[in-house]
Amino acid sequence: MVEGRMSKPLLIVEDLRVEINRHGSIVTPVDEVSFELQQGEILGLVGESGSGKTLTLKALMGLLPPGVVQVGGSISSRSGDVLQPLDPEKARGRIMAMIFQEPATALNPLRRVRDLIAEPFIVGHGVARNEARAKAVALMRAVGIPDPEQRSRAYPHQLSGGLRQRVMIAMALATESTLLLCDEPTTALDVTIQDQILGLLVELKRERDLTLVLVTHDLAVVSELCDRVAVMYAGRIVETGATADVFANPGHPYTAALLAAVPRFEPGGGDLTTIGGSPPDLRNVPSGCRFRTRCQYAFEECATAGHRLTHVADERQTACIHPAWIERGVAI
Amino acid sequence: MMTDGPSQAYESDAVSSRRPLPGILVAGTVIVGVFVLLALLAPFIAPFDAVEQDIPNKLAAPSAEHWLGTDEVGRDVFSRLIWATRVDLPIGFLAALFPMILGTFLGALAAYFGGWVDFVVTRIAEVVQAFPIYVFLIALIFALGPGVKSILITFTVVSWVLYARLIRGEILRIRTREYVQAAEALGYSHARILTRHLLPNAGRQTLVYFASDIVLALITLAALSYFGLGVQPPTPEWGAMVAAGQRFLRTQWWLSVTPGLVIAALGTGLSLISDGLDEWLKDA
Amino acid sequence: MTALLEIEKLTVQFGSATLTDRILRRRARVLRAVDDLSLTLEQGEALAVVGESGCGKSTLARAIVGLVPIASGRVHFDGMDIAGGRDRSTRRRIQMVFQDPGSSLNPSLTVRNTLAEVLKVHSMVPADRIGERCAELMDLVELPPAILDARPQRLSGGQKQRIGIARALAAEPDLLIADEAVAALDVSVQASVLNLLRQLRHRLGLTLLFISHDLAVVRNLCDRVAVMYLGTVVEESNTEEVFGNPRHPYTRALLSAVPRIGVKKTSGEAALAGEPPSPLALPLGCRFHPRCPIAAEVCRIEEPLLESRQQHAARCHFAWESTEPITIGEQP
Amino acid sequence: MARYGFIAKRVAGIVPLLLGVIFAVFALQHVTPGDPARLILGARASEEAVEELRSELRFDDPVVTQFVRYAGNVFQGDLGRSLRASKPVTSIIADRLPVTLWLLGAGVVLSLLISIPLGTLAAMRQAGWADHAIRGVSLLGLTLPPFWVGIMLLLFLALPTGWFPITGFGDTFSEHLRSITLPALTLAISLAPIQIRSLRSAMIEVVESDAVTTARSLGIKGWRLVSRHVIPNAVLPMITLLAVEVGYMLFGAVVVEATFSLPGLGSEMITAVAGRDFAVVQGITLVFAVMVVAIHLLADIALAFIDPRVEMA
Repeated sequence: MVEGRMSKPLLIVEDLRVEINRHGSIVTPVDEVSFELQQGEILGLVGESGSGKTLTLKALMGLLPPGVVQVGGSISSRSGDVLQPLDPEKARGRIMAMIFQEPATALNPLRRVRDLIAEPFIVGHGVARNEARAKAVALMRAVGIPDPEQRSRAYPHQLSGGLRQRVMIAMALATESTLLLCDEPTTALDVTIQDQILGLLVELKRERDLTLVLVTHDLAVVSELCDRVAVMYAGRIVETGATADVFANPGHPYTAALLAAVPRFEPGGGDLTTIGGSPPDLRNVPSGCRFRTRCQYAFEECATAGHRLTHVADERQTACIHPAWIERGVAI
Repeated sequence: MMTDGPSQAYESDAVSSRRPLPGILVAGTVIVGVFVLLALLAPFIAPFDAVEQDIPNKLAAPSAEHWLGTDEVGRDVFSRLIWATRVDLPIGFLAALFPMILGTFLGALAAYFGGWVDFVVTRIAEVVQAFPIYVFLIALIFALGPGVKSILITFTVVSWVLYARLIRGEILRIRTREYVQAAEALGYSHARILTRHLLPNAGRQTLVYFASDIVLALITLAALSYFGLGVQPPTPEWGAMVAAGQRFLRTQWWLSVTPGLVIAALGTGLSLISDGLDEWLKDA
Repeated sequence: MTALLEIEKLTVQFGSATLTDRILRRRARVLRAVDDLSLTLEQGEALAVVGESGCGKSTLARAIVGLVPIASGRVHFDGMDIAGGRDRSTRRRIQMVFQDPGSSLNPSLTVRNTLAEVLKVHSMVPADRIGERCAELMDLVELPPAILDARPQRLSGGQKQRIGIARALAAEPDLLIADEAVAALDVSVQASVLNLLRQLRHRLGLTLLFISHDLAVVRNLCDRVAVMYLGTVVEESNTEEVFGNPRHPYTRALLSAVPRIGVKKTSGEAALAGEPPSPLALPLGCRFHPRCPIAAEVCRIEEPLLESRQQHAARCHFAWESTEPITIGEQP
Repeated sequence: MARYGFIAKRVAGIVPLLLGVIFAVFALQHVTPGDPARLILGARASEEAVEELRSELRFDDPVVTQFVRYAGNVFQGDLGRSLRASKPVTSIIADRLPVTLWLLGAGVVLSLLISIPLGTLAAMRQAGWADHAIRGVSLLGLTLPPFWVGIMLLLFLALPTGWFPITGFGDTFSEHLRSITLPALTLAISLAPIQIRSLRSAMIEVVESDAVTTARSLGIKGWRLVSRHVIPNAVLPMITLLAVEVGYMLFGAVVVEATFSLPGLGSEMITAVAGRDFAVVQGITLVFAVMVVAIHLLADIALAFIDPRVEMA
């Protein structure tokens, strides 16, 4: 459970639980996920494949794929000073929009770029078509697409990956939402293009006072962009806190192991530290802490302890119950 | 901090749990199995001979002796339906098997070697495809004369095209897979790459299509016999039986109705196998 | 050290003049994926080829392995010319590890079939020793022998990648080419595969050509680095030299575009503007000049040569203007 | 624009294809075992008559010469003469073609009226009972021989009610409509199952596609989502399917015409086959092939106008 410590969270997620029912066996790729999103911050949701980070995002958007269902938990959003349950059907395209991983398939191939960007203006704000197209061109300029007038008549397949992702961002901005949920927005892009797009997101956030959730597997991207980070493992958040604090001084053995496994940009090779074993099969997760079977600090109680994020310091929470690790989180 | 254990744990539970066969695949196999048994055991199951006439007892209504009555020359309809399994089932099967063999061979060659081989095969396929293929079948059987042999020849000449296109597309797709490139990097021979690395993986869709193609072949064979171009009387054949019964539709309607139901039953079994295979092989 | 592989003025192209092109007397749409490239690989070293997608690094790998035909140039392997073709025994000596664990193994063969096939075709061991050798290979890549009888779809990404390595090693190659071999893996798995590659290299005395877009990984593993841009090498030297004293503006941009843990991005400024031009229409002069921050008149007219100073080569008119080391993105 | 280039290329490609088609039709008489003239006239005809026919049809010329002559005639609109009816084949085709077109038109429209709602419903209620029922019925429908379906309609609709004529095409428009109803329904029943199955999977694929998810994430919903994002993308495979299905459709038409004794090209073809009327069989086969080629071409042109990506092909 999360106790709100900071003022004015924009979004509160409590005990989110998502299930997949496949051939009669039920797996829970997102389990007991709770976090708060503060107005104006960039929150990173980081984890390896299968950690449930993308499904968490899609549950927020109400866009879970067929066969995947949110079975528990609550999501509330703030409007003014009131917190109320979030209805994704109504919130999509009004207060929140999403940026997808694969710009090659995320854009309707049969429509011109200007119509794709103009559509949210028309649908969400009742703008007339010609005016919406003009606004679309202006947005294209704002997201750094060269020759926007000419490019606005192009079809998505005629653009490069980087430009397509800029179009995607323009579409999200056209909804005039202030909350952007980004699902691995730069994973499909080259490093110099990634650099541009991440820069664009930083700029846009500042100019338009946006709040961002960034789902990624890349710890370095989180470190570059995110104010706060939530680390996910096997469907659960195991640690949250200010990014710099968490990365400098991880409060959960999994976070620490993950950080140690990343090849650093420092001279000299040498063996990387690895995590023994592999992430659990979601059909058969260990009891208690799900990381305990791979954790060298695990002790008896890890097998029975319930999942619970404990505050160890301001803005710092960890799910680890080992005293030494709680100690580490506090000792900043 | 943490050391590298003997790498990732082996997902032993995943290995032992083989995926169950889809229910529809089992159901389809049972249905088709029954027909295969009927064909094999026809002499023991069928109460009467297939061709022996009994004119005085013609067009009899269903009775305890003749479960489905008798036809216009007094032959037992129930027995003829069973005996016809020996005709329709193997011809339908072969009329899909031969084109599959030819089409797979040509399609695989075209896709693997490309160049002029591909050019020639694709052009011929285009011409054959320009015809409504089953109408072309009628024209070809007309040219070759009716009978089982020309049916098998024409089916092969006409419907190999679908198999060739299918396998060609699959192989072109799979050729870019890294395991095929690895095989090339290892210097494997063309024959080995084709037979061990390409065909087993490209052939899944072909297998699915093969099962449904037998249905098409069965229906087409029945239609040809209905026109009098297929299996010639007095050999029992379902389509021909429908045609013969059509004259007596007002009075002995069962003569036309029952063979159609039998075709539909066998067809359903095969379609279930096709859909079941598709489901089973999809994410294998 | 002696050179195991010498590449001189290698060109690989896709597409050729079609009949219609010839009739219409128009320029054929030929894509030069590798353009006039020279590179030497010493016995026992690990050379990285880095660059962004479309720079031709994968094509280079495929040309060396013999999977794509060579348009012109010389490729000498252990003294033999292999540009025009090679016999089976030479082919065996250059093996490759691929990127995508999902497609790098034949799904219809068990692991044992896959490995035994290599041993049989090349008569690596007597027939009665094949089983034994398969077990040894599994041991080499640190997998339990029980996996030998599994089919690929039952294995995890890391396990598949190890088997891909085992398949290459079964042929006992002299040169191992790894094409983005860890790019598709999760961080923790990536670390263990990188460690494995490093160990194998030293244990078996392998020469390694490591193709990657990930500079951090390269820095961890390789002795020498060649940077590719639009089909050709723009900079090449030993790893510390390239990372610590980059002379080509593209290398510098690439290095500063890489996100790093502990460095926060605060502005929208990108290391490099724009996107690479289409390889179908290379710019005149230096191929990097349209995106280059320091491009001058000469760059638009004259293509620079790969100029070498003290075993550090760069293809830039201004590479050696000043010899002061340029440091990029210093860690705080 | 690039798409016009694509269309021009596609149209140009038709010429060699048509030549191939004409060659295949021409070859029909040469794959026939025995003397074609003897086959045409039958075993009891005199040797002189056979000889006369052979020289009249110039069967003794080299095959290439014969083909060039045949192709030349075809391009001039001469498909030969029917020996039984002693009329030009073209005039027979002109008589019979309208009936077949009626049947095809009505059959396709009916089949779409069945398959579009059912296919959409099945896709929207994926894995629900409606989906299972529709999939079950369409699977069964795939296995029913069309001639048998026709007979069943005669047995259970025409005979008890007397509303529909059992054979023939009638003379007036309303008679045509009554005569065509059951045949068209038969054709529709044999076409709809494939359409339902394809439409269902196409719709599911599109609804679950990234592009539609993106549109939904932007707050686009309801009819706008369906009309701008789902239907246009689902129509592409449907057009391809209709084009591929046309071959099966024409076979269905032949069967249905024969079952209901409709005086169209199909029943004429069966009659001609029984009467060994070579020129008529060849002519009708050729007409059917041209119809297929034309429909494939139309489908490609339609795709080129809907899908901006075709220029890449």
